[in-house]
Amino acid sequence: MESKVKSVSEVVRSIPCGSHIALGGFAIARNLIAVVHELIRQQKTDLTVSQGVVGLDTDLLVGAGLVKHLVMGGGSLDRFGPVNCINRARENRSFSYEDYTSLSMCFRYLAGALGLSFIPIKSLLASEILERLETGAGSGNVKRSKCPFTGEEYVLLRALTPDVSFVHVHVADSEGNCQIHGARWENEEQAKAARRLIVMAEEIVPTEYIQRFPEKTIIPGHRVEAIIHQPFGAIPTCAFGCYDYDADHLRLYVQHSKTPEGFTDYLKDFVFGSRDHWDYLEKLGGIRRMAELKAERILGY
Amino acid sequence: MESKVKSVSEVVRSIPCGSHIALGGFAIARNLIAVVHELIRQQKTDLTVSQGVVGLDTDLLVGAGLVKHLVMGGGSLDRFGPVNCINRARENRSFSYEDYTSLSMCFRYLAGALGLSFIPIKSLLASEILERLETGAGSGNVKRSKCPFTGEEYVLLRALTPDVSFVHVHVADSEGNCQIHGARWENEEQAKAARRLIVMAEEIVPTEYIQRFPEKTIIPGHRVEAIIHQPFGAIPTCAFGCYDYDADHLRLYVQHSKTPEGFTDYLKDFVFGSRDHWDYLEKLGGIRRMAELKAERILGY
Amino acid sequence: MAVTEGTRRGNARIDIHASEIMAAAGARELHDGEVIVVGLGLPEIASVLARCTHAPRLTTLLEVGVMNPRPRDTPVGLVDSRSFYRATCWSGFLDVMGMNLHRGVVDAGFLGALELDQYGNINTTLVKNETGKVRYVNGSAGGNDVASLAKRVIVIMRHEKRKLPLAVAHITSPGFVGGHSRQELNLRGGGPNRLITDMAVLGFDPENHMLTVISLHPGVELEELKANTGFPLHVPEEIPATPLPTDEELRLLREEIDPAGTHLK
Amino acid sequence: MAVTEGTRRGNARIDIHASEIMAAAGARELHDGEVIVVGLGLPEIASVLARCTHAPRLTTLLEVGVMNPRPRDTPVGLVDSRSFYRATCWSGFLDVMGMNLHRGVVDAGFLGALELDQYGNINTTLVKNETGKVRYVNGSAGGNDVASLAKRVIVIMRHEKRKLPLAVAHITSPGFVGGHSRQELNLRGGGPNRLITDMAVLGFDPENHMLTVISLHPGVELEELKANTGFPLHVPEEIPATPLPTDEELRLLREEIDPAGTHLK
Repeated sequence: MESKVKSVSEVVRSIPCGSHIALGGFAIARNLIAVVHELIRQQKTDLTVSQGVVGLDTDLLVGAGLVKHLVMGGGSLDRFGPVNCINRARENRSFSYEDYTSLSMCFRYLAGALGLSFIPIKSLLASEILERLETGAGSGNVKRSKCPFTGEEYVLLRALTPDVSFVHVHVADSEGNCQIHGARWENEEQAKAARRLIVMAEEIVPTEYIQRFPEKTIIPGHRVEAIIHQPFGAIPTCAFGCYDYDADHLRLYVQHSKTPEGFTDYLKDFVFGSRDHWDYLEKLGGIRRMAELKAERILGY
Repeated sequence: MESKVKSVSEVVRSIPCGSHIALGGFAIARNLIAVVHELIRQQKTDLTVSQGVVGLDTDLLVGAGLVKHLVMGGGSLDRFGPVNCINRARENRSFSYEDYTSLSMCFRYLAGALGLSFIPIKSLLASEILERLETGAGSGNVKRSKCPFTGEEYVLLRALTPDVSFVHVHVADSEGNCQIHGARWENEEQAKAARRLIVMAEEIVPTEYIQRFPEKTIIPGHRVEAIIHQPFGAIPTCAFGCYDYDADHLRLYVQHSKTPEGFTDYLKDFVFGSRDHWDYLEKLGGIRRMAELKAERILGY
Repeated sequence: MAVTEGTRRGNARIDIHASEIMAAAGARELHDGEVIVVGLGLPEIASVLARCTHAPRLTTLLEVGVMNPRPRDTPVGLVDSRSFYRATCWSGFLDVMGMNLHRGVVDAGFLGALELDQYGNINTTLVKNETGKVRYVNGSAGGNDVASLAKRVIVIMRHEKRKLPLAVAHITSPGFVGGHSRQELNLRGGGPNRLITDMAVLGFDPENHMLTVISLHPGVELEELKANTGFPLHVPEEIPATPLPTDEELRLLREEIDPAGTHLK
Repeated sequence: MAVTEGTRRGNARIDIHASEIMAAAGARELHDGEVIVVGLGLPEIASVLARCTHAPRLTTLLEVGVMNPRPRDTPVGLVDSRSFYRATCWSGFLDVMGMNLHRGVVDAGFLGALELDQYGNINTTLVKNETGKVRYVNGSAGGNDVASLAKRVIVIMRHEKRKLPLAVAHITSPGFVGGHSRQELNLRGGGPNRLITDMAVLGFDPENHMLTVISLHPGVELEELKANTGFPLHVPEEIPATPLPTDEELRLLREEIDPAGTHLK
């Protein structure tokens, strides 16, 4: 049997330019950094990217000019600053985008995960978010309607079914049974809505470990096409129970991303300048720095 | 602060006749036996009962003549036999009922849990289940419609929002944070769809225990109105990890339930003849029998 | 259940039970890497046999929220704790039936039936006796969902005239209703694909969607089959014999999968 | 942030920061047993203060899937692992925002705002400078959902003319849009109920849904308030002073809830 455990470069080679990829990161947590860096190195262009609440991973892709269309529910790098590349792209209209909310993004993925082509919601009404969707790039994905039973006014959302979802998980077995620790935002719905699902795991465990805590299996193996085994794969963002965010590097990133020139330098130094994720981790301080960021057992950070 | 931990008789006194109650049991597992016995002792009449897949608990209520309307997705007592009282009531048209499927019941509860008044589904189409719902008691709860985005044909289901959901859980803390071990069928959706939620817990644990496995909290405390602490509360049905089903008693029940007379004798002997659930457990063999049924740690039965 | 003629194997003469032929036939319908929803009994036996032989990466789902269980003891039902043992995932209907079956990733559904008609419509809701009196039984549970949404449906049941009527008393789970295609019926799933009985393996004609004979179990005569079927069967020129279980399949069934003979009498 | 006049307590003269008055005012808006969705910063500080004083059974939800966390260290964001510590439940958006907020069981939502107008409409999406050039910021995340669905909304923000314009540059989260009732807007949630700033506590007129002054923080003049507001404020005859935090509230805020003064400068 062919193993599902693959290298990030091998997996990214299988992603066609123009794909709709969904990313499981949120602001400064569990971002798909190793995957996004490789997408940039391999210059996968014309991507449609969707993410519940955008973070560093999507900001990198947008800054690198690989994103043609963005579907999101808002986002930032929390206290470290805004997603400068994304905000700049919106100001310069250098790509098209659909701006939703956390719950409407979650519902769009939920519909996709359930095999429903649409789902109703009571958010968005009376807001300019809805007006902009109706008159802009989202016009084909939202529709006002009434409940056939109660007559109540709803917004109907079209299901969101990414070509490929990339989700960071804490542990996975070799078949792709995955478990996530801590809050999961829309990870489950986003993963199960996708046509292809690729996970990036901090640790590969024997199936016997999965069988010991089967109620924690958020993603079952039969849905997973490939597993990327990459410890510290989300650095500089945090992974609860594994490692804290690298505050110094996040500040450095926000400083660079303030200008296109600064961002280009950042890419040169940390992405194009790194052979792979291990090489990148060395640039951040290697094993010594990772040891500092390693999570304490009880606190989880 | 008033404690949420209450006796089953106190809780049942708070249920008005004519209420819509949902039961979390399934066939021969985690049935709300202690609750159902008390509903019978207190003769709570004209009930609407809903359950994903009916089991012994609903069969008892129907046999006792307390059910005016039944909403279900099918069911039996597995290898032990059919739900004789429910099947007899359907044959005699002694109550009204809506017959769905596992998934359509789950979706009706899901819509209720999400605060959606309707949800689409691709089951039921081209079946006589749908025809009977459309022409019978379910006519106001199903409607054929098309997806506004794809034009695909769907059945729209009206949300199911029970007045009270009763769910068996393995552990709960004094605030009502609940954790369930093993398969959960539609427990979560049914619990969160209800206006009032009452749980029957095998064990009360300190909140610190809940905080150790917060990803296992299927029902959060703020949704729970009352907690009934009743070890072996589901006997003779099984509770994974706690105890096995009492096969002897299930056979005895099926034997009795074959005729109205036999069922009346059963009620007299085991329900009306028992002061409370402890007294009932004595009739089944008391602590010695319960020790035999107690689950083995690894197997869970 | 009918017992087939004993067959010669080397020097030994062994009796092979119809249920064992059914289990082996069912197993051969499953391909490696597929995702299936199974009920208990022969469907589960067949899926375990497939996993132990040619389909090690078969994924089995139980509607209540159990994936890939490895029961050590025989469960009496889907929610019998014995069905949970060594599973890789415990969840619920919403995950298994919603995010997998309704999502469209289930390759095959393995169903039993009280009645099945010439178009593969299944009844598990009620029976009518000669006088027309109705007796209700279990109903759908996940049956209608699986029949509506799985890419293909495999039915395993005993071959009796009363269980295979021209038209079922109640269409609980739709096949090719009225001979219509699944598209015409607005159903996503591919519909019934195989019927495995204790006498034969049958399929459905791609044109008129009617039940057709694929193979007869050794020792079963065509006339016997027709006599036990409540509607005219499409019969091809040549009817091959259903392959008997191999020695290894028999060993697995008898020694490892169902040593107690709970389902393989 | 403006520092209020020092006030006499016994013989001691203590300076109380506006942020401390805001936190205490926010805490008083929360009742025991309520379920609230909070963001980080002052809203969280206020909710912790309420729980430590009059509302021990307050339930706090974070949209990402965290219930009742008890952070030991100050988180920088909702998904900072520091926000997960000692929570009673870890789930996700679907549970917190779907099965609680959208289900209608959230009593209050605590929001910040980039801009808020006279009808309580909130903008967190973009800013327009004098030349009309647009600069984008964070967007909604859960803000629009909370504003649409929570039974009532409490906003905490700094009181500046540019942040309180006659009309916001973009209605991210609807209040009483165009002065309409929530029913007219087809919104389930009750809408904005309180605005707590570093100068005053304000509410909304039940008739015309416009912002009205409820109380002025000690040391703040009405003219000063008007001068820092971008639209005409409804002002009652009598404007009471916002109650200062009690000694116990101050002790909790300074010694236990935010000793580092991260949010209470």
